[in-house]
Amino acid sequence: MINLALSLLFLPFVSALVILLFLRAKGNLASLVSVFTAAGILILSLLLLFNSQESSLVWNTTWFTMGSWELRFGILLDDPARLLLFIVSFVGLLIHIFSLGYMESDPARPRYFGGLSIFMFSMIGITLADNLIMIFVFWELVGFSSYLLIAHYFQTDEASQASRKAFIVNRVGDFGFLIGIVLTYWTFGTVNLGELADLADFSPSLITTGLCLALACGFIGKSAQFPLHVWLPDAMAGPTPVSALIHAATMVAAGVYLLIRIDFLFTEQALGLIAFLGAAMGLYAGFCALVQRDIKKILAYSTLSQLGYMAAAFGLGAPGLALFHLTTHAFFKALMFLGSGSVIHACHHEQDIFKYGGLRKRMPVTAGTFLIGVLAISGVNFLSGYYSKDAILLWAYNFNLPIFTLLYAGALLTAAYMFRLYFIAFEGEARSEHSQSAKENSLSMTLPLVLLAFLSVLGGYVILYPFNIGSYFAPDLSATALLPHHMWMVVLGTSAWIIGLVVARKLYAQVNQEDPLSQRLPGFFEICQSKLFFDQIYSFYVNKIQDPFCRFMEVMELLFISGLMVRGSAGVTALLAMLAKACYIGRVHVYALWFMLGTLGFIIYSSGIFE
Amino acid sequence: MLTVTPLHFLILAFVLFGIGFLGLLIRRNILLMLMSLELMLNGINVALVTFSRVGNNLDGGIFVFFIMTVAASEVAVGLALLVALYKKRKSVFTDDMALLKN
Amino acid sequence: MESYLNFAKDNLWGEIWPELTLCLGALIVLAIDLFANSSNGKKRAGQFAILFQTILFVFHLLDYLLLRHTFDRESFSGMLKHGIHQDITRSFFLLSSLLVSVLAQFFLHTRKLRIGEFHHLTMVATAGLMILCQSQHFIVLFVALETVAICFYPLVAFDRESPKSLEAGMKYLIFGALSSALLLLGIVLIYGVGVNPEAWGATVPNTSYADAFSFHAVYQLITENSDHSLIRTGVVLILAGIAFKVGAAPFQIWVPDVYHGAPMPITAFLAVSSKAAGFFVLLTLVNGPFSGLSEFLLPLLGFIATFTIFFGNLAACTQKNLKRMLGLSGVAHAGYLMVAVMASMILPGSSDRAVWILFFYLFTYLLASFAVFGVMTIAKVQNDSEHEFTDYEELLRKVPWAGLTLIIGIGSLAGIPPLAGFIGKLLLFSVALEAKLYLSILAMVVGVVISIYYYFGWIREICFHPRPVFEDDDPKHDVWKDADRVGFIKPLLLSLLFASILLGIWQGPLGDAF
Amino acid sequence: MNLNTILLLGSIIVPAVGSLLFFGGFPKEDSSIKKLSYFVFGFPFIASILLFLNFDPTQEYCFEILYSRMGLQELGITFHLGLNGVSSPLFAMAGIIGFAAGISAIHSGAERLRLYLALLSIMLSGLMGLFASVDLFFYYLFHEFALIPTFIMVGLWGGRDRRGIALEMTIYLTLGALISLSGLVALNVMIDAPKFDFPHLSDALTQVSLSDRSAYNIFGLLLFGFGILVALFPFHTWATRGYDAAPTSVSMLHAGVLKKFGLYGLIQIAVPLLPQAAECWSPWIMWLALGNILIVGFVAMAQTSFKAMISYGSVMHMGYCFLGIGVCSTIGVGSAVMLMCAHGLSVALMFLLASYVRRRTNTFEMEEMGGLAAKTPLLACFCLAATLATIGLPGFGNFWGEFGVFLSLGENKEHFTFLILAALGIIISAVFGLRAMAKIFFGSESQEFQKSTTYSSVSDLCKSEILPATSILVPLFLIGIWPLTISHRIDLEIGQRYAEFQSQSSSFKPSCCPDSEESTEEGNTLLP
Amino acid sequence: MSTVDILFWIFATLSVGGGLSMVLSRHPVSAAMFMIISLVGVAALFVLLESFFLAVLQVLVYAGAVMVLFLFIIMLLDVGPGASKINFSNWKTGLIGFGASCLLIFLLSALLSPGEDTLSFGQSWTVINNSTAPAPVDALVFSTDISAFGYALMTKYMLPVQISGFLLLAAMIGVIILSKRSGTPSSNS
Repeated sequence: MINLALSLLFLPFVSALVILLFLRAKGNLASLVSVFTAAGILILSLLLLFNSQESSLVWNTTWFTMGSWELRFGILLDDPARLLLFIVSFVGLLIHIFSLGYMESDPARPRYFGGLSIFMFSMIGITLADNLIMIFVFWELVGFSSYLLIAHYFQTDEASQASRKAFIVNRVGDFGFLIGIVLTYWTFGTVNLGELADLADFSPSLITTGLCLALACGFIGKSAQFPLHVWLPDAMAGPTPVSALIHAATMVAAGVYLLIRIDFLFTEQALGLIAFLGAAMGLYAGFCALVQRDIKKILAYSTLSQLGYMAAAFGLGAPGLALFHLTTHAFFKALMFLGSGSVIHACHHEQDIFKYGGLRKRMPVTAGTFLIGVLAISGVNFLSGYYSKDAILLWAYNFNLPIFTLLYAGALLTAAYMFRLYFIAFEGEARSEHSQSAKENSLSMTLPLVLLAFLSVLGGYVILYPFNIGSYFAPDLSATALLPHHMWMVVLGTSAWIIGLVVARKLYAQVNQEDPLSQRLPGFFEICQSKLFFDQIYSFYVNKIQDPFCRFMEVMELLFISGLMVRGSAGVTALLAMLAKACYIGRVHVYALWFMLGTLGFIIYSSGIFE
Repeated sequence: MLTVTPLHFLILAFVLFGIGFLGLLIRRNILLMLMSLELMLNGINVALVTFSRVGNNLDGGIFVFFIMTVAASEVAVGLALLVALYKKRKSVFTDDMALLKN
Repeated sequence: MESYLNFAKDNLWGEIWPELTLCLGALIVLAIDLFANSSNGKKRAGQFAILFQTILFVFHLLDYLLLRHTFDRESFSGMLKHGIHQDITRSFFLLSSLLVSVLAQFFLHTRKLRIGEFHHLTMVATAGLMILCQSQHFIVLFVALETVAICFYPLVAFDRESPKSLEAGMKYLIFGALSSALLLLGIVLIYGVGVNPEAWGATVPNTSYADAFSFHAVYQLITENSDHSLIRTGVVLILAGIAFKVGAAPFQIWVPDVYHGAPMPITAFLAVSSKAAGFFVLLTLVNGPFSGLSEFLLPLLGFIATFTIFFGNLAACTQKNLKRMLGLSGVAHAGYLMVAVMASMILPGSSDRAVWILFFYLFTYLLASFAVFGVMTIAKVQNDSEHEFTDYEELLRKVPWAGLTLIIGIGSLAGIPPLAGFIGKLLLFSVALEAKLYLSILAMVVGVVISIYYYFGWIREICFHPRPVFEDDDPKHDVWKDADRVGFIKPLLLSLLFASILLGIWQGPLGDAF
Repeated sequence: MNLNTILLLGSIIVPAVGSLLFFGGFPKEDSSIKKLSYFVFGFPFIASILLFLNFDPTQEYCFEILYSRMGLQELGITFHLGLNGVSSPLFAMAGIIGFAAGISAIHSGAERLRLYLALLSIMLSGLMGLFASVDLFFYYLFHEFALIPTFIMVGLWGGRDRRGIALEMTIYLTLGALISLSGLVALNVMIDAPKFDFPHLSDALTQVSLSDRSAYNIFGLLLFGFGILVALFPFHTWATRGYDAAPTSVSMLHAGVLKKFGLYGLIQIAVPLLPQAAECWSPWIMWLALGNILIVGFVAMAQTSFKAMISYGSVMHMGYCFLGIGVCSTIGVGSAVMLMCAHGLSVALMFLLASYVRRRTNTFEMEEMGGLAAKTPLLACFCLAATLATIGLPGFGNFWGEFGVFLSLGENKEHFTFLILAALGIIISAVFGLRAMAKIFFGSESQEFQKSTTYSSVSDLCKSEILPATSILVPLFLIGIWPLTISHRIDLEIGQRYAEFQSQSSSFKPSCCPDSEESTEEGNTLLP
Repeated sequence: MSTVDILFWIFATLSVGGGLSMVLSRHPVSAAMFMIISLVGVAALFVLLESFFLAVLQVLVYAGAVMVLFLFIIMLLDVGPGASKINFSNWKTGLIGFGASCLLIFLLSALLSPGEDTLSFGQSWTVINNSTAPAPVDALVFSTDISAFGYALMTKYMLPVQISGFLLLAAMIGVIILSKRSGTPSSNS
């Protein structure tokens, strides 16, 4: 059992090493190795999922010792872990397969597939880790692999900037996470999740808001929540399958997964704050997405918004719902990203949706599956998004009305911008040469789309999940089922996507190269376009505060330490040395004066004046 | 006036010593500096003889003998140096003897 | 008359056989020089002097190391004292004199100066130094001191064609005479109280020594009357005289000028033997006759040490002339050694560590100084007085062995591990710490750090690429031509280098003493 | 004398003998110079790794060699070599970096290569001896042994303004060395142990009680002396300027290995021998360490030259080691040792790679580079790995050290400020590290670079360049993924030395919660 | 006021006045003459102190030999007042030197003060006339007898006398070195 888990964990690691060390020049072989690794991961994880009959798998071994601190390398395969493992391995495989087609002509395929393998390794590590420090280790590693993959097209300044930004912003989150871990260790004496859960049950007084908020910083960074959300849209500079895998389906969701793993550490206030932040993010991202032109950025903001839903669900005390939404979101968001990848690939890396149009006829499979994704995310009844999102809305409606309001507004926007995307890109007439010449892609790219479309449709039916996988969100879902106002919610939910659809249809059915919103509601458009000036604020901070401060420090260092302290003491020495040198004028009688003064001094000393 | 005591001799000795030192300080002529040195040694000799006489001890007197020997040789060497230097610098003044300086 | 014979009954001339032999050798050298007609014959006088001193040195070492393990004893009515310390100082001076002779042989030959007289004076001076360090009587001390001084005056001015050399001799003479006048005044004051204590309000010591110049008598006098102002003045004046000898502040002022003008081997001789003699005498005095005044003298010595360290190092920093720089660095070394003297006063005992450490330090100083001065001797600088940094540019590349010797010598002077000089400084630190001389240690640390500037500034010139030379500069005289053809000096310097390194790593039985 | 002790002695003597041979001009042909230097630098490498593997953590000192007739009996100086849990990883590190520096020197194409190699092997010999010395005198001696060649090497083969910097560096370091020497000697004199090595000193301390005042003073001397040598905050300017100017191999050995001398001294000598004094000084240590992390970190961000940035970065990370020492707990100090090993390797690697970059672009100015990764993917890979190691990414040894230091800071509530401020360092270092990566390797090629004469001939790493880089990167990586290999021996060693602190720190509140003391104890009973 | 007193004051004035005039005189020859006066004065003081042998030596060695040497050199070098530019190069140094010297004399004289109360020198101021008295066993007693000097030098002070011999030899050789043209024939060219 445990060997299975360990080989699952280290398979991608070995694969990454093999690719990066030996297959740097052999693109085809590297991609095959990577894909087979992903397949192996899926097989192994399925074996693991269906063989583990115990409720959770626990295993560990000493990894690091220092005094009283003993860190153990351990595996904890419990309910949420099973689910995430399944998502990661399944979506991962599909994206690997998709990448085969998408990256076909890229000369740097080995690097790409090596990076994917590293990512798989670190993501599985996060999933299986049994203690916070181990999670932190893999946490940083996913950050690194994300950095690596965003920087895939490193020759462009955009990718180079974006990768750096992603890493550094994540580091800011990790800074809090790190402090949280340290506090946790000294509060509870352990960082092992199982032991922490026991301790938190036993003495709830140990739990403090500060501590759990510090831990939540990790989530904020990785899941790109307010105020550290700025990196995710920029991260779209990477290859599209990467965006699908990392920045939509799995890695950003890992933040939510982290929260779920440590949910017993959270206090009411902290949960409230997270819920509020999440809901606000859901709305804010929706506004941002509404005015984007870049297909991937729209999807990125949509991801932010959906992560906001998950956070809100978690904050409202329904981690199961959060995880459920995570699952369905993984399917349909991966689907849409891959769909956009398919479009981008077909349109020669054109990403502006206003340069598409009419793709439905040329790329029927992509368009169809994409539509399914759009419908799912908009919460169209009986698709997966409907179940997960409306469950969250219902829960919020029953427990916290302000948050519900925010989330509902977000839901309206979601439907609007999603349909906007669909209409502009796939309907109407082709608006550029690229889109005119677009053709449906090969099987390796369409097959994952179809599979994911199935899952996007069916992912909402809990009954379909094997017990081993779906057991974590089952209780929360059944609790939701018992809540009142079901019918009202159906009406509200349905009206939300219908309103969105209608508005989008009205606005965007016929468009040119210009965004119609910019003419109709220019003020609103400007505000949305500005994204509330976050990027400007950050770049103001970096360029106008941080850089001058660094230069100021450099000058201060030169002035005070190199100058005043080092050169200063050298200068004083030099001055005294000049003084001493000035004594040597070569005249005998002046030297004799020294003798005279010395003699006088000696005699005066002997008279005892100085005693 | 008081009766002369050994104290007078000693004070005289120190005065001679001091005058010698003064000569060394203010004179630029090496010849005179050498003479001043001799004067200092003379002062010491006076003191030594006084102490020797008062202490009723001959060692001091004998020391004077050695001091004279040494003084004479020093003067000899010093004058030889002076002559040699004079040949080079055509001067016996310390002002012209300041090649060695910074 | 018979009653006087009592005084002569322990005139044991055998006890000072090395000095006597050395003087005899000096006379023979003079004789050879006198009767030699050719320049080759004159050269032979020098060769004889070197050979003679080598044999004497070896034989002296054998004598006291193997034949007669020395014990403390006195002779000449208590005027001289012989013992292990004295034997070590004798070996020290013999070794130093031998090295001076070897360097001088080369130096005199290349500069075409007189050979016989030089060796004669060196040997007589060495004999005087050896007597000086054994003396237990102020008259002997004075006479020996003056013998040394009278030998040094002409030696410093040896190059009579060089006005600088003559000027240095003149300055040395004037200040030497002045300092001996101060020393004499001090002796006289102590003598005055000693012969007639009641007259000066001093307690009559219960002494068996009737001779007021004798160190024993002075010791008892001072122990009895440690706060008598006449005695105190006498003591500080004697210290002033010795401070001149060792080049300690405020009587250090003559040092760079004299070093600057003196011929190179004599600079080395002054730097090593003369200074060491001063310290040996100082040790004898402060631990012997003046030990009753330790309390009174320590602050004064502490001031002298600190002032000397700072002044020497600071003034050395700005020097462009290497001989002046070395002179001033020697002043700084005198300051360090003064700390050892203080430590020996605080930690009494006849063979206490501080004294051994001082010996060791001086010995390492000897090795390093002769390495440095040796290389400087073989540099064919046009004017012997004007060794500049630029003359040593890239020496390591031009003449590797000389460069290495110079670097090791400078490093040892600077106290860089793993060279002998470092061990000396380490021991000095440890003994100063033991004596709780914290302020002096601070001064030493600062001093050593400052000294790195000029020592390594020189090493920098030796190792690194020279500064760019501009077209309009005069072509430089090649200082290092034929630097390999120096005969016996090369193995000698290399053995000094080897000794400096070896002593830095392995002190072996020598270390037992510390 | 068994094989292990021969290896230990050999790893010191082989480079020394090698340097004598180089000085003496023994191998005439270039090829045999290369062969000899491979042997001279390779032997300590292999020997140190073998010794690392053969190490037996149950003994106090492994592979001991003792020769007591070195002289200076009063000071108790003996020639005493041996390795313990702290020194064996550092010893291995010295061997590894020495090898890499040596190989890079052989292929550096420096003028007067023979002299270069001779000086470098002296340095290596000193470094190997430094960590193998049990006797404190030889510990110091070997340090200087390694230090002196740096002066000459910086002056001869250094970069801009080398003459001045070489002198400044030497003066500064001599000051530090002298202060620490007086501290060591004071310790020796005051404790008056029969031998001047650590075990004897600590034995003697149990009998002689040092007054608080003198312990405080001695610790202060050791702290500031060693602090200057390690580039503790206000005394760091020599390091940043010096490394910037020094030739690659010297920067590698100095920043990587030699600078650990002071920390090693504090950890092995000062803190365990003078625990109370260490407690008193610990606020000083920690504030100054913060200076290193924050102030030097910010200055590093302002650098435009790649090598200068690495220099500042290396000084900045020293702050973490000091913080760990300032905490005075097993976790803190042990992690500091861990970090020392990893930092040494990563910094050496950075300097090595910087020289490779320079070889291709003829400049260190980051503004004049760009897009290098397209031409030299392998170099970019190495550089990325090294940068990430430096900024403490898990998977490299640095992470464990830094994390451990953070963890140790959390133990005491009073250190919370330090924890927060120090943890800011992980962001700072990420900022400047990644900025450098982006400027040099990513983005489009700069015009200066395209115009430069070497542009057309830029090629990826060759074998002789890969070898040293790999030999550093692999151990760094191995420590990172399986830290237990060195952490348990550090733990054993430090655990013994710092047992006293352990008992003291139990009197501290173990957690950040005011009422947590009892509940933690209760909580511990719950653990399996 | 006894004869001795009067003689003391006369000779004290002679020696101090001679010394001062020497220091302050312009012409080297006159300086040398004043010096001789001073030295003779000191010799006379030696007589007053009953050190007749030393007085004789003083006159012979100093006044006779050394000062003649000085005069000889002055004549040889032909340094007259014309050659002497200024005696006090500047008055400041002169003033400092004068002040310092006075301070030195004052300090040294002040040192003697503790003796004044207890000391009555008159008691020990007896004329010693024991020229034939045997020397004591353990100390050399002051004697006016020249033979006492001789015996002491040849017995107790044999070693210093021998050293002085070498001292004189060294001085002689030194003077030769400095005065004679270079000994090696080759350097004559």
